[in-house]
This record gives sequence, structure tokens and C-alpha cells, in this order.
Amino acid sequence: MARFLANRLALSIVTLFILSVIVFAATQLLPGDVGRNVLGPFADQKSVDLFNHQVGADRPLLVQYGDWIWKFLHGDMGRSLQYQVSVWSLLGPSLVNSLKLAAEAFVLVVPLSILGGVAAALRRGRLADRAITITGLSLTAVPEFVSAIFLIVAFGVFLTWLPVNAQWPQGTGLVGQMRYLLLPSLALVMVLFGYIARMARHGTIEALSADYTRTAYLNGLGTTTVIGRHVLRNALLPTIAVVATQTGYLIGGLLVIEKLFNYNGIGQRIYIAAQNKDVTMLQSGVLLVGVVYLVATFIADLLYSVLNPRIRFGSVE
Amino acid sequence: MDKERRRRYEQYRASVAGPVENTLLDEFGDGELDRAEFLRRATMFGLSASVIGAALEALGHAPLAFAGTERGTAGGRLRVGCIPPPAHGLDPHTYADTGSLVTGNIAGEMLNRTTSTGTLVPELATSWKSNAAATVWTYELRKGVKFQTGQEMTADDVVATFKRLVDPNSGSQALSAYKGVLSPAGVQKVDKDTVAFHLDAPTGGFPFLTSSTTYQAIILPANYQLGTFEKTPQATGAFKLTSYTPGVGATYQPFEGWWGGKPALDGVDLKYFSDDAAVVSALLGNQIDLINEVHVATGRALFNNPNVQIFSAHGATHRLVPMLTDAPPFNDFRVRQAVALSLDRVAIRKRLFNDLADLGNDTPFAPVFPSGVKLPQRHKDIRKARQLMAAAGKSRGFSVDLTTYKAFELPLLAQIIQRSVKEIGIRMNLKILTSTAYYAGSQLGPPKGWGTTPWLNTPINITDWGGRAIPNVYLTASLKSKGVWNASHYSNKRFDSLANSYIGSVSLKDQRKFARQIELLLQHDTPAIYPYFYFQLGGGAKRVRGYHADPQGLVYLSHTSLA
Amino acid sequence: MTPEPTPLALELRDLDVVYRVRGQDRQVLRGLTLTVGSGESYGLVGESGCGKSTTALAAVQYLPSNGRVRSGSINVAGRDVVRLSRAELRKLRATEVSMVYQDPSQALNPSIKIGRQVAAVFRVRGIGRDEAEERTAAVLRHVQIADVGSVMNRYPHQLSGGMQQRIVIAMALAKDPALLILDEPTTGLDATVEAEVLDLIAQLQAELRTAVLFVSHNLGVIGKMCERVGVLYAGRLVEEGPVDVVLQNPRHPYTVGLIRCIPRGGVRKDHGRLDTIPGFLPPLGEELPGCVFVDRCGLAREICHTVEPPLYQLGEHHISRCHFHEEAPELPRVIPADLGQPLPLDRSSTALVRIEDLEKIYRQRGHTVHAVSGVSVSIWPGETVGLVGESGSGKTTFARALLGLVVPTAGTVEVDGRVVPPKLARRSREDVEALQIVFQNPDSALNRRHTVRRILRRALKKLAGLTGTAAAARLLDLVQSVRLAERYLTVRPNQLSGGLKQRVAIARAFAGEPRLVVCDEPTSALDVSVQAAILNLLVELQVERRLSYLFISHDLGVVRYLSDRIAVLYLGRLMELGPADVVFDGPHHPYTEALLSAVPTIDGGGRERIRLEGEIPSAANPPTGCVFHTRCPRKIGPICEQEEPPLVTVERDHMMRCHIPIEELRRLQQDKDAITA
Amino acid sequence: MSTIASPAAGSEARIARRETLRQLLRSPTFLTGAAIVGFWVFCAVFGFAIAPHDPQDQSFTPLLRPGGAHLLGTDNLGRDVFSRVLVGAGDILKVAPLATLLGIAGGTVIGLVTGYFRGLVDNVISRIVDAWLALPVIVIAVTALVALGASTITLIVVIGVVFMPIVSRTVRAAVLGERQLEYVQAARLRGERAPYAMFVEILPNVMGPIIVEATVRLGYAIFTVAGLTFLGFGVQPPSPDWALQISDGYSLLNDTAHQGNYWIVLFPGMAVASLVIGVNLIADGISRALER
Repeated sequence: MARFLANRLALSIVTLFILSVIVFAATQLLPGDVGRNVLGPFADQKSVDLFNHQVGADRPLLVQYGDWIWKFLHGDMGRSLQYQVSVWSLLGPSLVNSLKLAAEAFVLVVPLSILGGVAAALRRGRLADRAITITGLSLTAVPEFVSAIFLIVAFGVFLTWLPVNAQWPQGTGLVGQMRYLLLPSLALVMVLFGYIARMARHGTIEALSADYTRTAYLNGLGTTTVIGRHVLRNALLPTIAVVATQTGYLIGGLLVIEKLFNYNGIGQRIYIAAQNKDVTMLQSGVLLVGVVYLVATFIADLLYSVLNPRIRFGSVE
Repeated sequence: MDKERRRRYEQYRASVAGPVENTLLDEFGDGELDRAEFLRRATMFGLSASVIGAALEALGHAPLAFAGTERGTAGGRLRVGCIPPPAHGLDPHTYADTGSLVTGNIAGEMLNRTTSTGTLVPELATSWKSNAAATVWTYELRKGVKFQTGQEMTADDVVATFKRLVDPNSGSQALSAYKGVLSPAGVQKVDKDTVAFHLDAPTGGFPFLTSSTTYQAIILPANYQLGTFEKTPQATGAFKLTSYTPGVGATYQPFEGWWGGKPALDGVDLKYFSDDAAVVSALLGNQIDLINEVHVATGRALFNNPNVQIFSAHGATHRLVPMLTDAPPFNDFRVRQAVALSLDRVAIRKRLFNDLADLGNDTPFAPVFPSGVKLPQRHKDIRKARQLMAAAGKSRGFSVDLTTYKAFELPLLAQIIQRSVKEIGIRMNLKILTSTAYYAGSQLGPPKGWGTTPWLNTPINITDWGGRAIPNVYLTASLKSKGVWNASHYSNKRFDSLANSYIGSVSLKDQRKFARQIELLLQHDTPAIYPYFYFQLGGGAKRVRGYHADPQGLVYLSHTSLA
Repeated sequence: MTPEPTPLALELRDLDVVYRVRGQDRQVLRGLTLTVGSGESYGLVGESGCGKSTTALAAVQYLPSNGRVRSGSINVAGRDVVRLSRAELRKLRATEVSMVYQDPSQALNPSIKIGRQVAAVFRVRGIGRDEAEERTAAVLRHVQIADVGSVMNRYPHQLSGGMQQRIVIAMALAKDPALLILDEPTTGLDATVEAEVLDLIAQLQAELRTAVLFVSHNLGVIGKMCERVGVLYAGRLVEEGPVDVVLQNPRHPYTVGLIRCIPRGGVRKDHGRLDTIPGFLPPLGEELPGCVFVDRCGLAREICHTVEPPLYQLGEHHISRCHFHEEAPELPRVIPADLGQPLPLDRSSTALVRIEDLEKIYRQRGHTVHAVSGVSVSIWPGETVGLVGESGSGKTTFARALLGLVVPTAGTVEVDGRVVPPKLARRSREDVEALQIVFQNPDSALNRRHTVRRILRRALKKLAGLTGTAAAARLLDLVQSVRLAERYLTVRPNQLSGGLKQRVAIARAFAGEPRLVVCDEPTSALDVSVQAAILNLLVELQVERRLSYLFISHDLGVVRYLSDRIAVLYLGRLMELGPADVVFDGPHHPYTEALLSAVPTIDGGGRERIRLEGEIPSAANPPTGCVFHTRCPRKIGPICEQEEPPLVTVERDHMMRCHIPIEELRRLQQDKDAITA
Repeated sequence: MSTIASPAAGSEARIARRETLRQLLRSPTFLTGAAIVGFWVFCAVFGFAIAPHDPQDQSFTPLLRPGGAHLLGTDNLGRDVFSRVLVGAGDILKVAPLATLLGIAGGTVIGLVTGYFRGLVDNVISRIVDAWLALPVIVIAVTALVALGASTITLIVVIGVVFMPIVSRTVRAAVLGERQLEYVQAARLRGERAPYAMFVEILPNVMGPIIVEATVRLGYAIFTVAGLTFLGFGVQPPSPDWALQISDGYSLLNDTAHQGNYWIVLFPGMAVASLVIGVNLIADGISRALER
């Protein structure tokens, strides 16, 4: 297992490096001169040049890249061109916010959708299966901006049960924060439920038709035991990977949700940085999302290998 | 009127008042000014409250009732929703967007302030007056004003602030207001409590340019360090900016050393929004108490809601539809007139603003400007528009791109214009950009002097223009030849000289004389369409007291309280 | 007769099983009646698709969701399983009936430790945790697992296939069932492992007197394991009787055909052709009013098409469902026995292909794996060299290196005395054309999206350089030479049966003028009747074209039938190389000896089983000295552990890698034969 | 149950291909999906002819409730919502399929190359693909659209490019499975070059997964275009595009006194959802038919 994980870790690091190159190269494509973008159209060319020199935008690209990465690795993401404060002071809290939202969404959707998926698999082809599958499919098909809007209007404006803005006032406790995050989480649950449930259903069906399940049944084990002990564990392994791949979307991909719920997540930060050509913020923000994604997939690999003895104990080719 | 009052009034006219003040008092006496306009102009010329009161009484008007702001019970923190968030840092002289000016102006103060009715009230200056030619304006500063750092405000601080505001190399966003009016050398200290502004050209409405109309003109200490506004409280206002998180919000605490005493609120929590619906929902969901700016198009819910009060200020805020006068297809004034005549402005006002706007008449003289002259209102006239198109040889119409960006009602207006001009054969494609893209690119330089930015270089576009207390900037920046924001590339010598004459006029009579000529000229040439001047609207919970909408969109909370 | 007779372990009466496919019931089992007495072992044999597995699954009420018992009854240990409630069924499964099926790696839950999985069988019967664990250890010992404690703590994937199957058998026997169903339990296992598992089953059965239903396609295995045998065809039992009787004196044409297809008893290609069964199994669910075998039967007459033959009692317990069962033994041959004899070989000329010191080392997860170590073989024109060895012995790697599909680490390949480049891409068209292959699995060897014509045309273009009319003409020759009807040219491979597909694959290899064709288990995916036809074809082509084969197979009967010489590989090393008869008849290398003894044959008896100890060592970490010493039953001492014996010529054309002198081997092996004879 | 499937496979293989199609035409899932998508395609093409009003006509009373002359009410500019919903698929049905096509084409080439060559080429490209996948789609799309400016072409290119790595993964997995099959070695053994092996031998065999992936991607493309349009980077006014209608109208939902003007958002929202559901149902139907 250590070997497997070391391998995965090495791959992640290589991936991260390539990611950083992509991000850096992509931000160079943004039109306009850094200094001009920051100082505005009326600034003197001399002050623009001076600014470019101060922030180092006039150095060769390779040097700029090296400097950026070196500092990034040391936790220094530079200063936001737009706000003139340290990038981390803005990205940090936004990242924490995004993680909180993602966590709440996961806490709600994972048990729910696994339950749904397994239930559907066990009643495969029957009414309950159809109902769960079609509900999931329909929910997934509703764009998040539509579902979010209706959630806001229904629960926030008409019923006023839940706060419509996800950003809690200062000093709100954990439970209070969860209340504030409930509506956007629900919107995410709607998006993700069908997807994860589908995976869980598929995994369960596969496990149900596996020979070892037949062995278990033919050994006279009851349905509950067979499902609990033999099916679920093997069925849920692929689900873990799926959940992990969704973190990329949940951290950084929630632009619309964050906008609608006025939530200070990292997605909005990156979006605003892109719009305002705040290159330092954009680069570090996108890379940070990449890091989180890779960490999440790594954790998923870890979890996967812990749950899957074939990886935990040596080879499977 | 008692004798004493009368005596002081006469004494004032005889000794203190210069020709400018006396002309004003005469115009009022002759009935050329109504009461509201007299007040606006009296405050502009720095007449003190007692003189104004005396003049009103002398001429048989009801006495003055100034600043009788209703006060709720003291205490409580006000939660303000601000849309959109500041786009840049918070150095006051760089304010160019709503988010920053709202954030900075809760803490900062100017020499004087424009009220929601268009009068000027003293703030950090107690009085101001000009010479007869309106070329030198002298301001007496309020004594005992402290910065939030503790140091006392003097003329040096004011001079330093204004020098920065008019310095072309400082990145000041107030340059457009001061261009051709004030240069760094003209800002002079007279003594510790007096500052004089020596203008480049006579400007009758100058006091408005030092007021909140120029929201960059927040007075800061002479030793102000750039980039420190959001870190160290150092303005003079009732509230100190104690924390600021870009894109998220800001908090304010009362400033104990405020010259005006103790504010009613315990503090202010400002929260930024980037989505119209989100901020409206927040107010309806009782997560905020006040919204800096609401729009009928996106905030309809607030206008129908019994728990919400709408704050409204007539203003000159408008949408400008400039047409490039130096390139086909709009290089023929008849085509431009035809486009203007295709719009049903009454219907547009109803549809987009629920009538909370003044109709535009294709001149920058908004109805709130007293200097303007009421020409006959332009209405939809398709027959005439078609004739004009035919006369211009364009009876078959043409294709053209209309460029604007996604904000407020602009896309809706664009669609309405597109639909309207279809009737006269113009096939209009819409290009709706993001605001960044719309204002991106250079604004200065070759080939024509307006750089490459879409908003100054597209055949026809829609741009939002902020309110001003006087129309000077509209004339100089957007219409005069080579004006920095002349999106029509309009160039007319007669207009240029008329605009100069208008700006240099002190008396309303003269102003009106030139204004009438300008308006006639612009209606004929129609370099741009002014479809409407909409009211600056704010929304708040019923418990907010003592708040008034500001024509420039500022949020002034020093006298606001919560019930 | 005891007053209270023990109930039959399994009793099927007039069993009809149908599968619902696309809204229609398709009959799979047709009035199947069979019984397995208490303690009896019954073999059910037939080609794929005849309903063997369905019978097994029906017996435990585990038909797939679209299958159901339409009529008839199934009694297990005296209880009608069709009518049992869920709880009763569970109880029955927990105590009375066990099942072991193919591929043990799938039958065990990959994420549960062995100990817990086996213990669950006890736990379900209400046995406490500790006792269950003890009994688990006991039952594992019973299936001859040496290191029980450590095995219990392992996961299935950490065990070899043979071990896994032992675990499954242990689980099956743990409940001391009345009936044990074995469904192809050793298919896919290596011969030596298969032999061990079969031995184990036989021993346990003798010991526990459990009734066994043994399902297999392999007549040899059935012959070895069972007392009675039933032959199933198209869901119907066509012949049943004691194993010896049925195998020696079959009385149904199908059984006769099946037995004739198998190369056995030392039969070789120069002795004559194998017989085959023509035609195909009728489609699933087809209405068969007469005899189910009528379409493929050499004896079929009018009556066979219309009248379902009754069960003819031929003797005690021997029954046949054939109107003409008396004639069955004289069933006319489909293929004449004497078709062109192979030409004599001339090994004095230059070898066609000479492989010198071929070595292939893989790097895998930080280990070096010697897949092939220094193998040298020469093949002369017209010769067939058989390559045998267990899985992992390097057979396939050797062949692929020869073809250039993998680049060898060291060693050379010569064609006509000329060294050819190791990389396929570097080889000339002539070299590519000269060395061709027929793969094991025709399903994957043919592109299923291309028509047969397209596959062959492309091969003609690339290998023979033919296009246009020349190619069209050659194409017809080609399909004729592999006995493929012309109409198949327009179809895609998935519309062909396995045998026809393999003919297309052979045609493709013969599109040019191949000099040597590697046959990598070309018949192991096919039923025996089809296998015989393919083997015949290969021989015919060889006679016609005088080309050489490198024939890889695990089926020693097939290898012997086809090969002139045999090469035996073990852990990438050549252990023995010699003329087929010599290698088969001995004296042979101890490993070859063990391999040969592991194969169950229809003829029964034969050699005594040579038991091989332990597992096949990993090629990543081969044993010191003689690589075979860890399992060698004839190990003579420390020299075997320390010194790798050289490959030496022990007699004319016969090379061997063993420390034991040939004469000693001859003596040892003759003694043994003498004992059993 | 391979042992049971095999008798059927042998004899009925003849009809297997036609059977896939027949199964598709008999699958209620596929048919429902095809009907929904077909309906919207029909509306996109002929909508202007069948709509009761000109979708751009602003002459009606704004914000009328559903019913009467306006089946689904009118919007804030006084346009007929029903007419706009009917024709609202036009742009998205142009952009999404073209973007999908681009993504599938590019992804297929990448997947074939990485799956076929393995080794260094695969390692390098796969790492780039991994890195690419670590980026949230919407963020890359928005950044690219900011950089390149929003237009239909950039929209198609951006979404297509963003999809390529995702598609390439699916294709690569399928190619890896195929590559081990002997027919590929057989091709090499008659001297075929790599492009032939990839595109002529392997590609037809991985078309199944590619088709499934294409339908799934199409669903996501519609989703993405709608999301970008909502954010202002996608389809531009005055197109009666659904997401644009929602984007223009959702702020009116707050109006509790006027039933939230729900019809302006609800119906276009349902339309988008139905289109995505339709595409997903087709994807489901196809994958089941091919899985068989």
C-alpha cells in the first residue's frame, strides 16, 4: 500500500507541476498590460512602467514563473493587484468557506444518495428503482441556478424559514453557520444526488451479481447479511472515487451558487479576479483549487486503499 | 420679519455680499428663481443660513427649516448591503465605482455636501464665496475638526488633498470633474483655516465640485500614505472604517472625536453583493437593513412590499446612447435624429422604471438642473423618423452593432432600442459585454484620441453616467470636441464656445441663455440620445430613520438611526 | 434395503427450465430427469450451451432473474426446493447443499479475510464465534492447507488459484452437505494444480461420502471423478450410465462423436485425422419435435426428425435416447482418417528458424522478472514444435519475442540463417510475412467491426502485396483452403461461431506465404468437436505448404497429436526438448513426468499421479539451483538446490536439464510403470 | 452469467447489431428522451412559425400572469413567455452539439494516442490531462471567455477544449481494453503503422463508449452553456435563450406580492431541465443497448 500511495503522491506532484505551468501560461493570455489594468486608462505610461517594474511584470516569463512557484511553495502568494493586499488574506478565508459549504453538501448528499442508490439497486427494475433513478436524473438535469433560485424564493423569501444569503454574520457558531449554508447545500444536493446515487446503484448491482455474492447466498446467509457484509463494501468503493472527483467542482466550481447566495467562496474570488485581470489572485486561486482537488483525490486513493485489501496488501495488476 | 433680521440682511448685502450674491438675491427677488432653486444656488454661493433665512422672510417665504432630521432611539448597528463590491483599493482619489465610494464615504467627509434636494450644506468648510468673475473661490474651514488619527485638520490637509485630486499623475478619478477648472497650482492655503481655489476658467458651480458630488474629494491628512485608507482610520467622519475584507464587507465603529457629536448608530456593517436579486432577497429576508442602490428592473419586489421604504432622489444619473458622428452610418445627423425619434420614451420609462425617472430630451440638461430650459419633449414619431432616414438616403436601413454591458437595465434597454429601430429599418445586433470588457482597452491615444476601448469607439452603445449636481462634466467630457469621454466623437466649434460660455456664467439668466442654445443645437445634431434621467433609489427596512437617498449614490449615515 | 431409505441427494424429475429472452420463453432444459444417490458421484457432461450450468443452478434455486422452472420437480435431500419458503431455502443452503464453481478468485469476497468468510458458514448455523473459528481452522486443515493460521488472516487475492479453490471447497464441505455441486471446478487451473484439486475432491468424497454432481465439459475429468455419467445435449439427457460403460461403449451418436474428437492414446497426426461432429448446437429455445441431435447425426433417418426417441434401457443403469443406438458404435466417420501424410523431415539442412539464447526480462514494480531465460530452439521446415508448460512458464513471451511483438532483452532470432531485427517495425515485409500467428481467442483476434472480406483483403495487401483482381482471386483460394464458405466473406466475426472465426484467423495468417506459424493455444477456447476440425485443418495446411508450427498448448493430448518435437518450459527455462514420442514415453524430466501424470484421460488408469509439492514459484524470485527443486518429487540432494543443471543432450535429439542421469531416470520411471501396470 | 449467455450469443449473433437498434427503438427510456429532444429541435427550427406571438414583440402588457392570450404569461418587457420558451432552444442547440462534437473529436484523438502508445507519450499527456481535470470547468471557461471575449465561436471552442481531457479519459480506458486484444497485434504482425491501427482497427471498436460519452457530454454541454449564459458569458440578448430568460427574470422572483412572477423563470427552467433530461435519457438508452 505504501508503494501504491507513494506512487500516487509522486504522480500528484507531477500533475501539480504541470497544472502550475498551465495556469501560469493561461493567465499570460489574458489581454492587457498588468500595470494598465491596475492603474486604469488615465495613468501615465511612466507610472505604468514603474508599476510593472515594482510587481515584476517586466521580467522574463520564466523568471516570473519561477518566482511565483517558489513563493507559492513557501506559502506566499503575493499581493492582489486589484486590492493591494496579500492574496492569501483573501483566498484563505474564501477557501475555508468553500470547504465548509462542500462539507455540508457532502454530509447531506453522501448518505442520502448512497441510501437511494443501494435501495434502487435492491429493487432493480421495480417502481422504487424507477422512482429513485428518475428523480435523481431529473434533479441532476435542473441547472443549479434554476434550483438555487427556487430554493431561495421558496424558503428564504416566501416562507422565510432559512437565510437567503449564505454568508453568516460575524460570531455565528457552527450550528448557526450550518443553518446559513443549508440552502446552498440543498441546491448542491439536488445537483449531486442523482450522480452519486447512480454510482452507488451501479456498484451495488455489480456486487449483487458477483460470484462471491452467490457464494454468500448459497451458503445460506440471509439477505441483510449478504448486503451488509458482502455487497455494500464492494459496491461503495467506486463511489468514493466519484465523490472525490466532485471536490474539484465543489471547491471552485460553484460560481453560480456562490453568486446567488452571496457567499464568499473561492469560486467567486477567482471569477472576480479573472474579470478584473487580477493575475496574481487568479493564478494562485486556480492553483489552490487544483491543490485541493489533488489532495482530495489523494485522500480518496488513501481511503480506497484502506478499504480495498487488494491494494492494501500488495499487487493487483 | 423683525427689524434685527432685516438689518443684518441689508448689512450683508451692502458689505459682505459680492456681485454674485447680490445677483442671486436680486434674481430671487425678481421671481426668476423659485424657492427651491434659490436655496440650491444660495447654498452654492455659500450664503449662511441666517442670510438665506432673512432673504426668504424678506421676500415673504416661509422660514427655513434646516436639517431637522428625525431621530430614532440611539443605538443598534445598521446592516447595509452594498452592490457591487469595490473593484479596487480604497484610496479615495481613485474611486471610480459604486462599491468603493460607498465604502469610503461612510467614513469620509468633504468640504461641503450636496443634499438629496440639491442644496449644499457646509461640512468641513463652514462657508465659501467667490469673486465676481467666479474664478477664485475662498473656503473657510470648520475649526476643531479632528481626523480619526487624532490630529487636527488644517488648511494644509485640504490643500494636500486637493492637489492630489487634480494631479494628472496621481491616478485621480476626479480629473474629469476638474479638467479645465482647477490645476494643482490653483490650490492655495490662505491661512490655517482658509483655502483659496484659483480656477483655470470661471466656474459658477464650483462649490458643487468640492462637495459630495465629487465623491473622491474626501479630506485626508496631509501626511496620508497611499494604500492605508482601509488599514488605518484617518478620515474625519462619524464612523471609522475598522475592518475591510475585499469582496466580503466592512465594519465601522463610531468616531468619538467627530466634530458633529456622537452618531446615533452603534456602528455599521457593510456587506457586499454582486447580484441584484441576492441583495433584494437579503433585505426581504431581514439579513440587511439598507441597500445603497436599487433598480426598478431588478428590485421590483421592494416596490410592492409594505415592509420596505424606498428612498428616492431626483438626479441627473442617466444612460447615454452615443452615436459615432465621424463614421457611417451615424455621421448624418438625420439618421441620429431618426433613431432618437423611434424611441417611445414614456413607455420605456414606465417599463423600466415604473415612472421613477424623468424623461430625457437628448440634452444633458436634466430636469433637476435649473439652468436648463424646457424644450418641447421629443416623442416617438416613426413617420418623421422614416422621412429623415429617406432624406439621408438610408430608407432601406442598415445593419449596425449596439454595444453595451450586462448591468442594471442596460440589456433590457438595448433590446428595446433594437426593437424600436427595427421600425425604421435598422437591423441592430446586440453585443452585450461584461463591464470589464466594455471599459477595457485604452481610452487615450491614437487613432482618434479615444484609444481602443469599446465604450468610446463603437458605432452606437449604451453607457451609464453618474449623477452630477451641475451639467458641466457632461458638456466638457462627453460632448466638447476632444472631450475625454466623447463617445460620439462629436466635434462642433459652436457647441464648444457655447459650453465655455455656459460654464463661465454666474447668473442663472446667463446660464439659461446659453443652455437654451446648447439644447437646441444638441437636439438638432443629436450626437447622443438621453432617453431618461432616473431617480437614485435606495431601499431600506421600515425601522431605518433619518436616511436620504443621495443623487450620487453615496450612503451618508452620520444622521441615520434605527427605530 | 434398510427400512428407512436415505433420501436421494438430488432428484430431478421432468425438469423444464426456460429463460425469458426478449419477451419469449426459451427452453433450456427439456424434461430432464436424473438422480444422484446418497454418497454417489454423478458427472454431467456436454459441450458449452447444452444446459449443464443451468441444471446446477436450478438445483440450488439460483437461476438468473429471467430463468424459471416451468415444470417438473427438483428434490434436494428429499425436499422440493421449488416449493420451499425463503427461510427454508436458506436453511437448506446453509446445511444440505454446497456449490463450487469455476474461477475461485471470483467466488470469494475480495475484501473479507479468508478466516471470516469460512467461519460465516458455521456462524450462519448458529455456532459461536470461537467455535466457528476453531472449526474453520479444522476444515482448512482438512483441505490440506499447511499454514492455516496465516491463511485465515489473508485476503483472497493473496492466495494462488489452487489455494483459493481449496478454500472454496473447504467452505462447501464445512457444512457437511448431503449434496455437493461442482461446476467446472478446475477449468482454468493449470494441469498440475487441477490434478491436485481433483485428488483432493476425490479423497474428501471418499472420506465424507458426500453425494457429488460434477459438471464438466472434460470427459477425462468426469471419467476420473465419477461413478455415473450423464451426457447432456440441448437440454436433454441423451445417454446415461456407469462411467466405464459410457466411455468405453457409448451408445449415443453424440457421445460417440465426442469421444472420437479427442486426440488420445498417443494418436499422432501421421496416424490419421481426427473425426469431428458436423454442424452446430440448435439455438436456445428452438422447437425440437424429434431427436435433439438429428441435425448433426450421421445415423439420422426420417423417424429421427419427427419422433422423439424414448429412453432405451441398454443394460443395468445404461440408457440411451437414440432410435438406432445399436448402430451408434459404428457411426460413420465424417472425416476420412487418411488424408495426406506429412512429409518426412530433414533436420540436416539449415533450420528455418533458429532462436538462440533468447532472454526477456521485465521490470515490474521494482522487481526483475525473468520471463524467458536463455532459451534456444531451432525449427526446421515442415516441423511442428510443441511448447508446453504451466502458466507463467514463459511460453507466450517466448513466442511473442520470436514474432517481434516484444523486444527480447538478449538473444537472436534467425530465419534461414539470417538474423532478423528484434523489433517488428524494423523487419522487412518478407520477414513479417514469414512469421505469423494464430491466437488463442478468435473473438478478440478478429476485429469485430470489420467484415471477413475486409480482414482478409487487408492481410493480402499487407502480407502478400496483392490488390485488385489478384487479391480477389487469391481471397477465394484462401477461404477455400481453410474450408470457409464464400458466403461468410460479407459477415462480421461476431456472426460466426468460434470454429469459423478461428478459420478466418488461420486464413489471415496464411494470407502471405508464412514459413512458421505460431499457434498459441488455438483450440483451447473451442469445444472438442470444433477443436478436432481445427487441428485437422492445421495438419492439412502443413502438408500442403510444408510450413512449420510452433504449437503452444496446455493440452498434452493435442500437443502430442500435432508435434514432431516437444519443448518443455518451466519458469522461463527450457527443461526438456526432444522428439514427441521420446518426451512422452520417457524417460523424461521429472517435471515433464509430473505434467503428464496430471492429465486425466478418458482411457482411465494410466500413470500414477506424481504429486507436486507447493506452488509454482514466482518468476520474479526463482529458486536457486534447479528452479524445479522446490517441487521436484525426485530431488536427489543439496546439489539440486545449489547448482543449476545444464541443458545437455542425453540421447539423440533429446536434451534435458536435470542432475539425475538419464539411465537413473529411466530406471525410476520404469519401476513406477511396472508397479501400476 | 456468461455460461448462460453464451448459447444465445453463438446462434443469435447474426441479429445482434440490428438487435441493438431494435432494442433502442423498443427502450422506453431512449424513446422518451428522443421524443423530448426531438420536440425541442423541432421547436428550434420551426418555432418562429408555430409560436402564437413574435418572441421579440414587446407590445404586450408586462408581467401578465399565465392564462388567457398568454399561456405562460408575459415578461418584464411585455414579451410572450410561451413563444419565447418555444423558440428558446435555438442557440443552445447550436452551441452545445458543436462544442460536444469538438470535444469528442479532440478527446478521441488524445485518448487513442495515449491509450495506444502508452509509455512516455501516455505518461506526459495523461499528466497534462490530470492537471487539466483538476480545474473546475466553469472557472476555465469563464477565464477563457474573459480573455477571448464572448462569442458563439469562442463559446464552442472553449467548451469543446474543456471537454477534451474528460473525453480522452473515457476513450483511453476503452482503447486500453481494446489494445490488449489480439487483433491489434495481428495488425502489427502484418506491418500496419500506428495510425492505421488506431483509427481503422481500434476506433470502430470503441465507438460504443464514444457515442455514450458524446450523449453524456451533450447533456453537460447544455448545462455549461446555460450556466455561462446565466453568468453573462454565453448566449447573448436578445436571443430568447432559456438561460438568458432566467438570467433576465430571476430577480423578479422576490416579488412576493406578485406570486414572484414565477412564470418568467419557471417555464424556461423546466424547458432547460427537460432538454437535459431528454439528452440524459438518450444517453442512458444507448449505453444500455450497447452494454447488452
